[in-house]
Amino acid sequence: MHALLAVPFLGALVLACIPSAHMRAVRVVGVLWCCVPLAVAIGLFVQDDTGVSYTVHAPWIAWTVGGTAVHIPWHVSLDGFSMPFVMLAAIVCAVSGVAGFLLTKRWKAFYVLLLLLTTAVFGVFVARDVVLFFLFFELTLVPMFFLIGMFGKYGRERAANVFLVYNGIGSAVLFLAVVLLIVHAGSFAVVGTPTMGNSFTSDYAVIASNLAAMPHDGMHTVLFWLFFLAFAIKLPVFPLHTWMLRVHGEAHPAIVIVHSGVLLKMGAFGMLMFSFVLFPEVLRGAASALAVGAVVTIVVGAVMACAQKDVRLVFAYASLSHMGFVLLGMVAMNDNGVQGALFQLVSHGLISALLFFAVAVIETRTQTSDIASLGGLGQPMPFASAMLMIGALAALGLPGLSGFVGEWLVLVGAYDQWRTLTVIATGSVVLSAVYMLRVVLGIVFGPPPQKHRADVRTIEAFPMVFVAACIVVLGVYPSVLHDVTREATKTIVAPYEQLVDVGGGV
Amino acid sequence: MTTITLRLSDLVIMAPECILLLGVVVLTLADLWMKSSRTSIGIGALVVLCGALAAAVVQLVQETDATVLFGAYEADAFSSLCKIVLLLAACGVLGIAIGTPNETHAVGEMYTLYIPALMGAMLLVSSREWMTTYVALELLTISTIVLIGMRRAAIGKEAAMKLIVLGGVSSAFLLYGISFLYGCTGTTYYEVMASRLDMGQDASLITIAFVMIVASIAVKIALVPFHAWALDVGAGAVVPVAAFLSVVSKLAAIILLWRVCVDVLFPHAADVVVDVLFVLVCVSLVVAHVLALRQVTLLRLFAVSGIAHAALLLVPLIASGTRPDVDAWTIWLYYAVAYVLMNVGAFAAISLTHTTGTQPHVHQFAGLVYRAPWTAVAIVCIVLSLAGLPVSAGFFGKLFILLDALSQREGTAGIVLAALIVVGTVISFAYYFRIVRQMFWRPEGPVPPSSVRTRWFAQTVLWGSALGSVALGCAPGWLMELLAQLIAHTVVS
Amino acid sequence: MALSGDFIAFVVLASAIVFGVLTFLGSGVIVHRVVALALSFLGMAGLFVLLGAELIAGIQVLVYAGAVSIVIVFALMLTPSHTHKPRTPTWRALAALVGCGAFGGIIWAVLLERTTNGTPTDALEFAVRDVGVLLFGRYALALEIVSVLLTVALIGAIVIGQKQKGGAQ
Amino acid sequence: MTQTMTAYVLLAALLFVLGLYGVLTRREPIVVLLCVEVMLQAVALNVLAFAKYGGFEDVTGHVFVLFILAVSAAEVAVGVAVFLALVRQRGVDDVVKLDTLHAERQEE
Repeated sequence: MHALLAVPFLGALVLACIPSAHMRAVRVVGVLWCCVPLAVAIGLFVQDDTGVSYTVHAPWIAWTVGGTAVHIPWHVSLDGFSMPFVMLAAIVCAVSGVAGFLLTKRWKAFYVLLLLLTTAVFGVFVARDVVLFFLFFELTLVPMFFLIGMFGKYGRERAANVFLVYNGIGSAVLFLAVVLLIVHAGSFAVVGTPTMGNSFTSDYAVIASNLAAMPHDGMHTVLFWLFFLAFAIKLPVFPLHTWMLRVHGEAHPAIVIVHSGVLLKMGAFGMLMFSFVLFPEVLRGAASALAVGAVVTIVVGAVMACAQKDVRLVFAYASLSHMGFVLLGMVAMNDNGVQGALFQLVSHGLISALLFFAVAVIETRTQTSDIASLGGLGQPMPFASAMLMIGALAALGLPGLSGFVGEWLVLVGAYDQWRTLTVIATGSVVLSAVYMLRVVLGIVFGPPPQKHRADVRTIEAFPMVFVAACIVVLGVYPSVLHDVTREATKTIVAPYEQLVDVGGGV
Repeated sequence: MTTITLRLSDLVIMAPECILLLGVVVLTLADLWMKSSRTSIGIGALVVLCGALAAAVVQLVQETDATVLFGAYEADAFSSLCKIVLLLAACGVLGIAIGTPNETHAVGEMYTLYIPALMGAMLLVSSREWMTTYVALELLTISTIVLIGMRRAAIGKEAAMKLIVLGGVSSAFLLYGISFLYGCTGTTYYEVMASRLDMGQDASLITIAFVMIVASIAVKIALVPFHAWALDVGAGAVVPVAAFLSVVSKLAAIILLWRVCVDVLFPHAADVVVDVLFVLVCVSLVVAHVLALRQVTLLRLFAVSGIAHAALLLVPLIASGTRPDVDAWTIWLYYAVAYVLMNVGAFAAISLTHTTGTQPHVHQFAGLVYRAPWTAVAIVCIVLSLAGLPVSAGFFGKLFILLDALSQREGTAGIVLAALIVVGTVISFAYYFRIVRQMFWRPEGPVPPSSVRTRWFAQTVLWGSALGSVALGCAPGWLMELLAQLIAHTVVS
Repeated sequence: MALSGDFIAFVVLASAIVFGVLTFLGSGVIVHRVVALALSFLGMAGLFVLLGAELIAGIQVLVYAGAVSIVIVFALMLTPSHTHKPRTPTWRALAALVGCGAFGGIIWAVLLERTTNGTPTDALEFAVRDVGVLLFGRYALALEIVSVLLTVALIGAIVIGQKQKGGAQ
Repeated sequence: MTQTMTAYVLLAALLFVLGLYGVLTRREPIVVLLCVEVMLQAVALNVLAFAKYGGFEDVTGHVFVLFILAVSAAEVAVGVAVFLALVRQRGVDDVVKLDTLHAERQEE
């Protein structure tokens, strides 16, 4: 399983050693290497569809503070919970690697950074240790910062700075929360040392069991909100989303693919893993408020998407809206909700990858992403248009495609608890049809452009087909994913439902 | 009274300093008689430092624990470790200095004078007696003043003048505080003084003396209300000297504060001293970062950001309250090593990209990635460490310090410290990443690319620091264990 | 306080010193200032004698009243006429006054509060020899460091003071 | 006799504060330097008063003062050298201001 981490990292090293003058070599090696993690991930996925997880648990760093030892173990695990994320990350990174072909310069920097980013992203999803998680989470920041700032439109530098500031604040909050969490709940008695019995660890499992055994107190609330804030910036949730718009609007599509496809998911992953699972009591009190927040995010995203003039921004707001669904599913904290949220995450990752790849293809030909100046691309570029259509239909939740399953499950999960809110959220699905169709129809139909526009090349077609196939498979046969996540979801939801049962429902 | 004075065996105990002294004499004479080239003197100085380094390492390995002159000078594991850190930092500074275009009046002195300054710093570490402390401190200060004043440009003289005045005032406060303590106890030895001080009888006098001593050392460290000089002086010095000021002098002053607090101040008025330091550290953590945002000249920027790091280095001291334990010392040493690595590296980067005759400015990094991509990568590693991002020494240093502060200090104090550190870190992203932005996103700057590639010593320093930072970030446990093992018996005894 | 000869001497010398320092701070004429300061240094030497530190008094006369004052006089004379005196802003002077006043007040109050039990050690016999013994015994290390320090200061003064080579700015 | 010591110590405090005031308000480098010397002299006086009236049977205080004198002489030497070099480079009118470093900060 360490191959997941090692392969992209090695790739970055190898690429860094190829002189940038050999552009062709750099590009070929880069693209191929981006696909290796995908192969590894698929291998792991195929081997491990029974729910047996890969886990490595080894001592890593240990030192003492005030007579008590602190342990930071190297604890990584690929279980049913992280498997979908890892698969998604592998697919999206490979797609982004291919999209890197559409860049015009600095391929070497792109591939090195992308591979580093891939390493960090895998690390985030497999880490089962608080400090390790934070380490990888932070590590994604740096390559992303460079990627946004080096490739893209005119405003990319500002976008990168805004990205850094927002996420810097997020990770600072996270840092504080992690340290507080370790100090608060990381202590455990070492067997055989009765007197100076205390010792801290940052192991997620230990912390979780300690927290479960502890009586609820004010510190839990503080930690819950600190973690929530940190990940709400990443997800993003409604008032904290502005940085994400800039990134989506200004960075190169190849980078937006990774960003929208994977990085946003890290927010959801962290939020579920730290805020919601660790502190179910706090979640119980805050669930309704958070659900309102989620629905506001959904609606704002949908409404704003209708008003945009730029394709990228439409998709950006659509992402915001979809992330709202994810949040809604997660705060519902029941089987359907969490399953739906996970499903929605994966499906959205794929859809974003497809949509932005199409945008990349179109933008390379037309040099614009303004809806008004695009149009009639259906004739010269039938293939790209078809892919765009598939993505858009999936995004608006057409049954039979993956987007539908996720949203449906989330809504079913949420309906038990908040009827009105769920109805409002369902209403926004209609809106999503409005904005998606407006954009796609505007681009695909209409008078064909004067200039000749070449359709996609093979290398561009391949990833699009692959992703589209995944979307269809997931939509038609959702159990591919469900079977993997079912057990994990049960364990996630169990403490909360127990709590609700004891408390007699919310 | 029998006359007891320095013996030959004492010189062995003081071997690192003695080697430096011998070395500086030999080098000065060689400079006078042989008309040797500048670089060879610099390399000679480097050799002398390595000799002292070897001596310190030998002492550390042999677990030398001896005192000289009734305990005026003590060589123990912690002192040896501090000396090793200081020596490594000084080696880095010399590496930066060798090959820098000469901006000074002198030829050899530009290198040889680092050695007495370093000697002062090392004696400070080992001194357990006020007179020795005072003269060692002055040796450090005056040597640095001369180093600054030797710069040809008038700006260097001006900076030197400022440092003379400020150093004088802060020494006066230090001496005034000491004189009261002397008045209460009749001795200048830390240990005897600590045992004779009587808070019952002279509480207010002792307290005020303590506050004066802490304040005067805070001036040397440049903690915030006393920081203004550091910016001006840092900006007036040539790059290697600024590096020396910001790394060696600052660390020496922090070690001094640590020593004095543990030996003399904490046994008697821990709460007052800790409160004073707490306020200074909190203010420094915030103000230094905010000030740094406004700096464009690199030397000023690093002078200010050094203040924030210095404040961070004091956190383990005040977090532990009355008596820092092995862990506080270990954590401190770890961050000290990280601090040396990242700051020496940063100054090496500044020096490498700097054109003579101008003030180092952030624009000098513009487009560096196009003309020296590998150098740019090394600089990125150092910036990561400075900003406290993983995987770097700076990140783990901060993590250790935070965990220590939170677990040692119950209640609000620890949380306030932690929150300030975190807020400061976020602010620091903004100014540290300015350098990265220049390197990667700006077209090539006005600086000709020649100097970047040819200066091997500075390149070595840069790469050494960058790789060291990353290595410590990947395997922080290793150094922590080593340090804890080495100093365990010193602190416990 | 008994009206002994020592006391009268103290009062006279103390007033001389304070007068000297005040003149030094306040006067506008450069020569007056230097002379006033030299007067304070001499007065200080007198106090040292009263305190039984003849050796130090001698050094004080040589180093301060002698060398330092003369060096300063030379430094001032070598520089071009130096009539205009830069004014500090009033607010700054006021702030300094308040700060120093507060600081002085605190010290003053603390010192008045303190009472010592020690009896004066009258006229130390062989004080000079004892100083020597201490200096080369207990404080030998500090002495060695001072020697290095003085050497560095000497070299530094020479290097900084030497004429510029070439037309450097 | 204890009161005699108090008188000495109070005089020292007065001189120290006067020196400090001078440092804070005067601008001419040489004058500031001398004000620092006044502060150090005050410390010396303080120490000697303690040495005589503190009831300690040794001359540690005298050694203390010797070190202060030696170091401050070194400080003055370097200070005067720097001052003269500055005067030579800039002319005396600029020297009294010593504002270049500040000006640089404001330019930014």
